[in-house]
Amino acid sequence: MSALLALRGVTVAFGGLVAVDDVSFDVEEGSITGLIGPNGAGKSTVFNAVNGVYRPRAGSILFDGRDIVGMPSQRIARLGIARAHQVVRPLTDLTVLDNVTVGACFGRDGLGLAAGRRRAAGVLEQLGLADRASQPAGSLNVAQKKRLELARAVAAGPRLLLADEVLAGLNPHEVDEMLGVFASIRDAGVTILMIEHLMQAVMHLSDQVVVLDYGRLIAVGTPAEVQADPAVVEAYLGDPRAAERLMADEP
Amino acid sequence: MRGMRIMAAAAAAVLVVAACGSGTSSGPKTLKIGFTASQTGAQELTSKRQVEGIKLWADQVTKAGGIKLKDGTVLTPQLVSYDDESKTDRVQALYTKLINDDKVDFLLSPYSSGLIKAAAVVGEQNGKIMVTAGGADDATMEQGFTSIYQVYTPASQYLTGAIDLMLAMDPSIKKIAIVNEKDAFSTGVAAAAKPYAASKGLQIVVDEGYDTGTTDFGPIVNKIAAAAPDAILGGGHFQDGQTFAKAIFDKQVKAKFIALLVAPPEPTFGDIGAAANDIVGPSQWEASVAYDAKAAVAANISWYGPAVADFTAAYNAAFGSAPSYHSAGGYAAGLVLQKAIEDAGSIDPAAVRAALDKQDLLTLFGRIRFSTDAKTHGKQTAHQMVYVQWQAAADGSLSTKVVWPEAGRTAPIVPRQ
Amino acid sequence: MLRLRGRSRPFLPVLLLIVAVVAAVPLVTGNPSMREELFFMLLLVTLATSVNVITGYTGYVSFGHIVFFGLGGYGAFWLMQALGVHFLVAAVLGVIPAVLVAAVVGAAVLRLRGAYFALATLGILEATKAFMTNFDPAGGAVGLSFNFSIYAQYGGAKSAAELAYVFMALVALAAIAASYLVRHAKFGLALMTIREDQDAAVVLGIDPARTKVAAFVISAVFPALAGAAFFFKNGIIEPGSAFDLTRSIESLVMVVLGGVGTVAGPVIGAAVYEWLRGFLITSPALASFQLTIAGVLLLVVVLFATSGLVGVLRARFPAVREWLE
Amino acid sequence: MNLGALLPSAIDGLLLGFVYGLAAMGLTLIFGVTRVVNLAHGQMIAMGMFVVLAVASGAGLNPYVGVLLAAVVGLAAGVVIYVVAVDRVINAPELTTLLATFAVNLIIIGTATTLLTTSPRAVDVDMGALRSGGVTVLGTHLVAVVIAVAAAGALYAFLFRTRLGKSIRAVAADRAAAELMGINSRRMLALAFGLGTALAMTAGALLATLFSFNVLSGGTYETKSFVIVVLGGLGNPTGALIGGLIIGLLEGVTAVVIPVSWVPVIEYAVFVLILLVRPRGLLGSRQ
Repeated sequence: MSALLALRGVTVAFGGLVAVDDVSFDVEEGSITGLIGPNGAGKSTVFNAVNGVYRPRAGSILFDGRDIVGMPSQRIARLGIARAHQVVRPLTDLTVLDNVTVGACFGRDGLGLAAGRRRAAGVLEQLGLADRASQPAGSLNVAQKKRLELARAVAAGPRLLLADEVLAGLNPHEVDEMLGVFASIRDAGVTILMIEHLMQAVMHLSDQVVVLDYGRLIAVGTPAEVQADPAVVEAYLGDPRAAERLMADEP
Repeated sequence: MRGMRIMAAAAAAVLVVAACGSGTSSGPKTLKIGFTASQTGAQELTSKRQVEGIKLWADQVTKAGGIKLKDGTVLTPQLVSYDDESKTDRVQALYTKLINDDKVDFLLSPYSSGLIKAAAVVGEQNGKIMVTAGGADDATMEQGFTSIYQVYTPASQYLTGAIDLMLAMDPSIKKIAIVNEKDAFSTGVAAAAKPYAASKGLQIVVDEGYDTGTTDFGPIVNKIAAAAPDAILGGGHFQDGQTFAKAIFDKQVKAKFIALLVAPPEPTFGDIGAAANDIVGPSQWEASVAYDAKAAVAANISWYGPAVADFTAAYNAAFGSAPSYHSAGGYAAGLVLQKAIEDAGSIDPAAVRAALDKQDLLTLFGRIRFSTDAKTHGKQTAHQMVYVQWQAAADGSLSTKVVWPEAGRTAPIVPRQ
Repeated sequence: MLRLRGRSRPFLPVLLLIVAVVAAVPLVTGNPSMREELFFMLLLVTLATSVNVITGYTGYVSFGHIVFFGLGGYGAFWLMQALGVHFLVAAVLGVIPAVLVAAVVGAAVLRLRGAYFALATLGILEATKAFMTNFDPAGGAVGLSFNFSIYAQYGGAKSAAELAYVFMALVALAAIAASYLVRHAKFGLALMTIREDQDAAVVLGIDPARTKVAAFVISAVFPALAGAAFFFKNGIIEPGSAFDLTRSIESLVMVVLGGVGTVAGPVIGAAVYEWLRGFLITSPALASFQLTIAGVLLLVVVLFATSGLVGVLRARFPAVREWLE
Repeated sequence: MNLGALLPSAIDGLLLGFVYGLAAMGLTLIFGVTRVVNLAHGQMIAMGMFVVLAVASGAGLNPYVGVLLAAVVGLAAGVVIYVVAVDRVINAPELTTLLATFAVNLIIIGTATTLLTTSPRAVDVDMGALRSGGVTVLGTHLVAVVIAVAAAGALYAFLFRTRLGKSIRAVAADRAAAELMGINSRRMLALAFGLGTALAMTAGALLATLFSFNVLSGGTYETKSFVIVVLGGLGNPTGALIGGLIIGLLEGVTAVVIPVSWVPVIEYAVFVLILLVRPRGLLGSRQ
């Protein structure tokens, strides 16, 4: 296994505020990596740096060995990095099917419209949204919109999926379903980098966990290593509920 | 917005003035005459005068029992008209409608050169004869038309005559300002005036154009004031001309001679009071210039239609105000058409066209003869301009006096105070 | 497997057939007055359908779209008048200035969003109009007019008018077909993604700048062709009628009336709008209040039927739904 | 080119700029608070002119009574327009609100054209003139400036000194947050529309004392207002007033150097350029 994504000394700053500070880690191809940390740790900023929304002040981001810093987002997307946003952004006036077709048509594979539609239909089946295909996306409920967000990213046929708190706001049953979905996505060969607050889910799914605190990387390792790391526990002490979640075996 | 009504064809309130034509048989036949009027928009006021002139003609013909042809046919004029809102697109749509839906026999023109240009294209496309009542543009008449006939003296002569008048009044005048509205008519007038002024040794110190609808003449008047010309020539149509005159007055611009197009001959120009004083305007017609049958005999041409005084009286009775040259122009267009139909003895277009080509008349509007040269076919060649000046009486009341030509003069021209 | 939407009914051929049949009526009956009315209706269909590509599909409200109509008109007119180029050639060449302006200006102003873009297009229209009013080589405020003999090479003014009409009808049909194809292509999906959420579109792999400019250029081509036909028929062109802001806004009104972002909407909207205006103007009781009535109707549509006539029809008559896009 | 015209022309332009600025303030206030570009703005300016006409020529009163009346009528008319045409679509995309106000524009133009005709009108006001060294400043222009400044001042006092004014500003800054603070945002939006329209009609009323006009005269001043508003930054009333002065001065000065008919070309070119380079206006915040 080689690193599909490698961050090397990535620093992102807004004016004087350093949101991500000299962060380096690798994401192995075919793995699931969990990116965790207390609120404001800079997790979403890392995602924004990876898919070109923010340009790092320093450092390089290697995707499949190629530095993608400074590339426009749309090119990064076509290289095969797809993102499911924390705040869902469905294209409300388009149908669910069209939403997912957008992913398929403009992502890495750049499918034609007909092929894109076919793939989108398949992804909707996989994510259990097939019966909603012809509805406007705006009419879905929150859980369905989360799935739609994920479906759109998956349909792009990415090599790397950036999943930003896709499980937040779902009930336990829905979370269980989604875990299955993640596993199947990974099994299909997609590398996953996920931000997640549900620790039990992260620890259960991830091959590797990366922990940020105040923009700095404080730990990288297997779930077990990270859970045992005193620095991580320390970091989460500032946020007792998070610490509790970190340690809990069950939600 | 006016544009909402552009085009749309369709029949706005049609003014059917004359009696409805009775059927087909031996009785009087209906002579359908179509035109558009600007009931709204920039040309509203002057267009209304022109339409009143046309209406008066149609009424009088109807009262007199119609147009009687040699073969015994009697034609009763019926006017069909729509509101063109002073817009060229609309004019084209409405003339197409007049020709094809209303099946008019002849066309009269809308008011103002820009609109006539648009109407003429449609008339010509359909081979309809159109007598233009209210347009003086030269260029329109040099476009190779075969069925368009111009009653007005062409625009190129509006200010050239004024320049002659000005130099007759005061040969020491050297510096002049030419400021005109940027429309077909006024641009044509200015284009002819500039080389003529130069040929007379005049120096054009201000040469400006302004957009139709301009109300703020401040910048232009400031420029004029700074250049201090002896005379100001130009203007465009009624509203802008009146506003321009007022701005010149407010800023106390000294000029010995000011001649503006279209606005001064219109009686309501005097509403601006002292600002109107001493302003000169070229006019196509004034009531005091009494063309009559005797003059026709002297010129060895035929006289046609009512006397000037009768026309003025009838107009006053019908509309409660004195006719302006636009009114007389409308009336004259009707006369010209009537005479041509009588001469042709039918309404066959070719015959009427031939009659118009041959026409050389003296009417209450003055002498009328059309060019038969292929390049300028239909252009007016005989009609003469009249010049008026607003003058204050001893009691301070203002009125227009005819200052040119000599024949109809009611007062000598005076330099502006 | 779920059924994929679209292509289920021969919508485009039916729509084109209806428009073509209506357009053919005056040619068959030889009624010039009807031909004039339909010429104008087809022109409005073209303008509305075109502006719908940038405004309806892409979400950019273009107030100044009529500028392309004027540029196409002036370009072709000048070629015909000054160089004696045949109408058909001039019309096609007249598209060039419109396309160039759309590409260059589009690249600059399409960076603006919302009201800023709308105001910029308004500014471009007014600037162009003011410029042409002063630009003497193009006749300035007076504009250009043909010597009547120019129509001789087309077999006289009458057959020239017929040629212009047939051309106009073909342009309208082409505009509708283009609108449909854009709507049902990957390109159209990109446009609608940009309309819904431009930032999301970027992350999904769409290049908004290039996509928007392409849409702007497409939406400029048909008005330019229509302008060539319109002014060729009229024989005169002047800045006031070539760059009329009101007509520009009217084409947006038609789009909204018919249904924003649909293929049939602008066609239905333009037809109904023009028919309604004809009706109001002919009715003696309503004629003088026609603008007021038009305003009230527009307000009712904007406030209560946001999806336009197409939306109303689709909601009311499920049978119609699959036939209207 | 004659530089002797420079001073008088610049003065004229500057004075006129106050009135332009006042009209633009109305447009920008409405946009700033409601996010609606009001396409009925020009027509309301024209209506202000007719209020003066009715007062001066109809009732035979002092035309400046008409200016005051125009402000009152404008306030009421603006509130009515908001309630009838805008409130329902206040959160809809731009196209919807643009066309809603355009519909209002059509309704007013249609009715006014029918009832008032498009005949040229003028209100004859003579306030004398100041003359010195070849510069003539008409009294009507000076009075217009005084009234425009007073109206702008009154607006500022209202927005910054009164509770109601502060509520309007809160709604402009963040509608949702203002609602959380217990402000009835709909009422503030309506009031802002009323104030903006009052400014438009006041400006129109002042213009009626300077120039001739007709029912359709609003269009020119509306496009001028757009230019000014963009120059000063959309939604920024101070910017609008200063923008008005800049445009007035620009018109006055450029007219001396180039043919007057080229002035609009410069004006619109500047407008588009500013939108491209600094869309928030020369004075606007960069957000």
